[in-house]
Amino acid sequence: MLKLHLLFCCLAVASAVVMLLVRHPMKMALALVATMLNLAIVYGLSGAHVLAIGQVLIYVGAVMIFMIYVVMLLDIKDSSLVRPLSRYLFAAVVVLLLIAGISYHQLANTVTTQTLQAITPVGDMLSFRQFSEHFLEEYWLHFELSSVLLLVTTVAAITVLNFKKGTESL
Amino acid sequence: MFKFTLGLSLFLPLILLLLPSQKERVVAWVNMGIQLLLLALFFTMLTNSELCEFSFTLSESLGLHYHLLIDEFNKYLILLTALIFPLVTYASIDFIKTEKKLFHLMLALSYLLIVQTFLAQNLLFFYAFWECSIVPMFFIIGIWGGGNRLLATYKFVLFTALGSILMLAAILFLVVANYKISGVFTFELQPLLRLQETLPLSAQRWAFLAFAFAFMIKIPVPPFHTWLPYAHVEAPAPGSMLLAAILLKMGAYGFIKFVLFLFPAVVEEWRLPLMAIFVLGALYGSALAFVQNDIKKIVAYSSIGHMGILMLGLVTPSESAISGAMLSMLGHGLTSAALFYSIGLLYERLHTRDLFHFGELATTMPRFSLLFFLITLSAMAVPPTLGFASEFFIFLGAISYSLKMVITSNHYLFIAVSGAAMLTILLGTLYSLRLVKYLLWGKKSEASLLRAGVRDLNLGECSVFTVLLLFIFVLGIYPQFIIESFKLAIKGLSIS
Amino acid sequence: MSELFLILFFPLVGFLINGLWGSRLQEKSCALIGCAFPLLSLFLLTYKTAVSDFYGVSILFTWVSFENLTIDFALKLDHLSLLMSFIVLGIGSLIHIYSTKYMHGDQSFARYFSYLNLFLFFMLLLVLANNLLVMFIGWEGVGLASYLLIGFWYKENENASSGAKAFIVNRIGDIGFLLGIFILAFHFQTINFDEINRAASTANASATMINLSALFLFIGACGKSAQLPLHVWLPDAMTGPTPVSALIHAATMVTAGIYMIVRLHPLYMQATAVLPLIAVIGTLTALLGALVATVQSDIKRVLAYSTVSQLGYMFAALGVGAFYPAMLHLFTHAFFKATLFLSAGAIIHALHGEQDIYKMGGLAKKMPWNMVAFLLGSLCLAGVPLTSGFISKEAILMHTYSHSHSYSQTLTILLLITAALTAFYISKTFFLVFLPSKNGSEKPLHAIAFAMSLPVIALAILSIVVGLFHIPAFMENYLNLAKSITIKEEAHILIPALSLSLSAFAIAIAYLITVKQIKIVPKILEQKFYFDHLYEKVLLSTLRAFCKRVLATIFEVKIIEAAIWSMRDLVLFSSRRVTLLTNGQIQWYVLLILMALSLLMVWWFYV
Amino acid sequence: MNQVELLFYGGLLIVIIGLLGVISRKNLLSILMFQELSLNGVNLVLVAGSILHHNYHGAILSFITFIVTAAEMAIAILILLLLIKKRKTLDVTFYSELKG
Repeated sequence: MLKLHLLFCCLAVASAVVMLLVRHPMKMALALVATMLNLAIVYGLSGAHVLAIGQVLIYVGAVMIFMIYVVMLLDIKDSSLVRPLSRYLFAAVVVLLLIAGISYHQLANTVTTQTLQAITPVGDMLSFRQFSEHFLEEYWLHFELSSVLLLVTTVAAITVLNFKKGTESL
Repeated sequence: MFKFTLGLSLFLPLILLLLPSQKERVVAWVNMGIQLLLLALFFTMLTNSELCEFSFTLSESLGLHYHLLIDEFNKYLILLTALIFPLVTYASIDFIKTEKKLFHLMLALSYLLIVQTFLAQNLLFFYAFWECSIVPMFFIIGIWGGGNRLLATYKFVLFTALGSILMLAAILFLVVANYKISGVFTFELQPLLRLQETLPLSAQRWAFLAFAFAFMIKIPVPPFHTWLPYAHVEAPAPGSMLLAAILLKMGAYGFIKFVLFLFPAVVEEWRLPLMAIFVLGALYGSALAFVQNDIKKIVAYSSIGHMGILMLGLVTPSESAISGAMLSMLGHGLTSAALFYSIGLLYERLHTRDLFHFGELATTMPRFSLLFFLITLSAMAVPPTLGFASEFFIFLGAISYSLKMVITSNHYLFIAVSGAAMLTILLGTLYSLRLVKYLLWGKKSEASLLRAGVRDLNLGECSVFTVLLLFIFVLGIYPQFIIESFKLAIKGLSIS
Repeated sequence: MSELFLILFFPLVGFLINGLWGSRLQEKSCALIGCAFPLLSLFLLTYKTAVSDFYGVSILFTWVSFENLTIDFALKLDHLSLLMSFIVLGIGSLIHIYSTKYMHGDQSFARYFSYLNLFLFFMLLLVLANNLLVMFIGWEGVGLASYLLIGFWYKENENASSGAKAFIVNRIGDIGFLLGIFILAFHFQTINFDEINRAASTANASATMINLSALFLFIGACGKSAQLPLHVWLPDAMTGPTPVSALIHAATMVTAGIYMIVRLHPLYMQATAVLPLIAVIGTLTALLGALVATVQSDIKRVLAYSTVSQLGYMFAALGVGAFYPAMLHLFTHAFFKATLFLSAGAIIHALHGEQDIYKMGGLAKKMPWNMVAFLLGSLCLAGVPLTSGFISKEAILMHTYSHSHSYSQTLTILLLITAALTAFYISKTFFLVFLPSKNGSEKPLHAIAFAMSLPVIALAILSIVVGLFHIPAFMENYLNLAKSITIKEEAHILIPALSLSLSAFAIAIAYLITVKQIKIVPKILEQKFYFDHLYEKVLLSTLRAFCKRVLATIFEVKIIEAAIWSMRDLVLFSSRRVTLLTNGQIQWYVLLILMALSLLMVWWFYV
Repeated sequence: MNQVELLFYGGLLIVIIGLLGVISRKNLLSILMFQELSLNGVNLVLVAGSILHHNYHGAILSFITFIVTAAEMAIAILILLLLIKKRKTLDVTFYSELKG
């Protein structure tokens, strides 16, 4: 079980690294899709089935498709592709290493091995049925609010588009 | 009686607000009428010497009491304010041409704020009114001022505001220290007075520096004085009368109330440097007054000189010096108000402030020159005037204190300092005589030849001068009844 | 006692009437008021002293009372102040009468008389004072009145500036006077004359305090009585009208210094260190005054410098402790110097304002009465026997001679030389003015009114009479001042002989010089020992330059203003640096956020 | 090393890579993608947390993050389109008018 987990996690990280190295946005988009799918598998393996489905459906299905459309449709050749790396790369690496180091150190302290032994196996806590029960029982308000958020986003998109055409309808 | 007077002075701006703004003369006369009434009320109240106190607690826990009290120190300053303001209002009737109603409103507002500053016994209220009293002055100089009045106003406001921020910090420090030591959180002055025994000397030193810095800017003591010449040159005549006569005294009054009373140990320890600073400042001010060509600048620098000597009087621990300083507050207030009024009159007629554009005023304006000459007498501290009486007492106190120091601890520096202070009399004579020579005597300079028709003073203007001169000469000849009332006040300062 | 204040306030009333309503009254009534009040107070004074025993102290009110010092506004009349007030009021009234005619036609006639009355009021205040403060008020008031009177014709700038010069030099002296008062007030806890004198002679008075206060009071006296360092103002004070010079700069004001020292003579007796200084300065001034007077061409300047030198005489007398001879000389000098000034005024008036003695001549026949008066006055000044000048000068010389100090012999010799010089320049002036000579102007003389010549003659007679009928002896025990020197017996014959021969010799030379029109003017004398140069060019201009260049520009602008503006620049500079931080790059902002996050994490977990 | 630890470190690594990408790349689109990547990393850490503490709150939060990301991506792409329409370039360094 652990080995599978390890495999797919490494695959996810590897595709993230690939994403870093690759220059063209289309290749980056595909690498991103790969990481997301690997993550979906990891979720599945660790018992969070809803999340896995969600990841595949929402992230890969909706967001990445939208992203790929944009990459295909626009296909702009401009300076950002010729010299992709910005001036702050070196500083960014230093800072991020620092942050990574500290958080790794802190994580290592908190998630010590004994606490791990104490936890019982996940079982079907995150299974489809139990998850959706808890979700709609306790977090129904958040669910409704997120639907409102989606509505607002669509309305915003439409108005911006209309505005773009120059009509002062609203 | 006290409540009624305070109430009236509080509602004076409101009354003016209601008046129609077209009828400027009505506004002017109403303003002056009420101020005269207030003068009468204050006078009657102070002469029958019943204790005037008014206290209203805003919040017990914070120790904020709106506590007003007339004591020996601010009694005569209130009278001075009450006397100067009607004169300033009268002067502003013909000096201020535009926005008359707003000007009278500003005057009423500053009247209210200055009286409250003198009366406030609560440190926070004192600070609040101290800050607010700059605001009307800001507008008076800013709106009706001369050429580059903006620079002058900003300099004036920034200087005083900077100083008083430090004072606020010191006040809060004191209150917190008092709370830590005695567990009572109060802004009242009386409880804070007991702090001088409990608070460690080093803490007292810092608080002393903050307070002293704020008051030294206001007094002004060089090197913090550069705002005064700007403010005076740009301010309209009533504005600079007000500034010179009363606002400078607030600095000195604050120094007595909040430095001499709160930190006597520190004052005792740093007496020599303080005296040296004030005397050097006085010499510096008088020396500069001697070389200015703008008559308003001469008078502005001269008031720095006089205030320096006044502060020397305050710092010397002898009864005659401190009562001399209190007298000099009145003396300098009256003299500088009269001087600025006369300069305003000259500017009104000849539209110039350059010393060499005048001449032979003795023939063209005989009444003005007589009154102006009598005023410069008081500025030069010539005997029968109040200027002489106050400086005589200050120097008497300073010299006898330094002689005592020479005898007891053969400390010769005090004699050097008070000796140097005596030179200000000579410098004072030099610049006053130079002013009189170029203004009154001599040939009519070609510039002023053009305006042949210079009219002499009318009855109203003369009456302003005569009122001021009356007080200058009467108090000069008979200062005893004021000195008498200071006697018990000075006991409070535990002077040897 | 309150009549004393009446005497004092009559001139003040005269001043107020003339001052306020003078311009409305015509000349005659102004003159009347101007002369009436001094005469009234003179009459009241004589009547009172003759009738009842008027002496004693009368207090009007307490000026101020601290717990260890009370000063009250009190007047005191005793023999000394009676004598001085007689001089002041007597000569003052005569000069008032004289100036009614002298100032005839001047359009600010009333203003002149109001100033004169003001001067009399302050002089009386000074003379009748019971404590040092009232004397100081009179002292400054007299300086103020002399400032107004010197600058009376203020049209020319030069008069106003010489008036200002007089007032400033007096003020320098007054600072010394004030310091003296403070030291006395500190040490004796009182400033009344008799209390100070009594306390000074007791044992517990510390010598340094007495010497210090005596020194500073002497500086005040120098300022007022024009002694060496502070004498520059007296010759320039001649720009005022001549009666003013006669009253103020000859008879009354300049003697205030001597009167003050005589009033405090017990204190000065104790001040052993200061007396020699007074003697030396007095003699030097006498010598300098006489030397410079010999070369002056303006008649009033000659008399002014002679006043300076005669005052030097009086101070020399005070220096050796001869208080009575000094008072006597003051008394006689007041009369004959006033005569000289008034007759000089008459001459100037007659010659339509001509003041240069080399341009005058042959006035003996045209103005006989004036000539007689001037002759009498100059005889007294020269110290010719049987005149009052001779008696008082001899008294001083004998006292200096028999003074028991090493330097007193040299002082006497110097004073004898000055006596000779005095005789020389006054006779030179007399011969030049009155002996017939070719360069006299032929213009018809301005008629001299009787009211002008009456005071001149009266004063001439008085100056002679005062010397004769052993009035000096009567005055000696009348004033009964402290005497500390016994005259050596040989002095009685040696001194008169010496001074007589010297003055005779000097008069002879003067006659020779005027006849032969020799006019030699040594450079240094001509420049009045460069004192004027010292004050004007050196002291005043350096002060003004120092204030203007160093203080006004460097301190005020370069240091203080620069400091303030530099604070403003500091704020501007730092704010410009901070704006560079926001350069619009999104990634820079993300980096900043991450840096902040990392710092925060470090601080959270590890600090 | 066990399952939860793995998830934590993996998630952390992905977040770090995402942030590195955001800063290093100049293309606006790639920045968006990297931002997506770091969000995924955050979700992974959330799930690991919920497993560690044996409750479902973490998982629910990550599910809601899916919704929010979808909404946010819609707006982001839209803005991107507008930018391209206006300046014809996706290079971030050109959009720096809001400087001090």
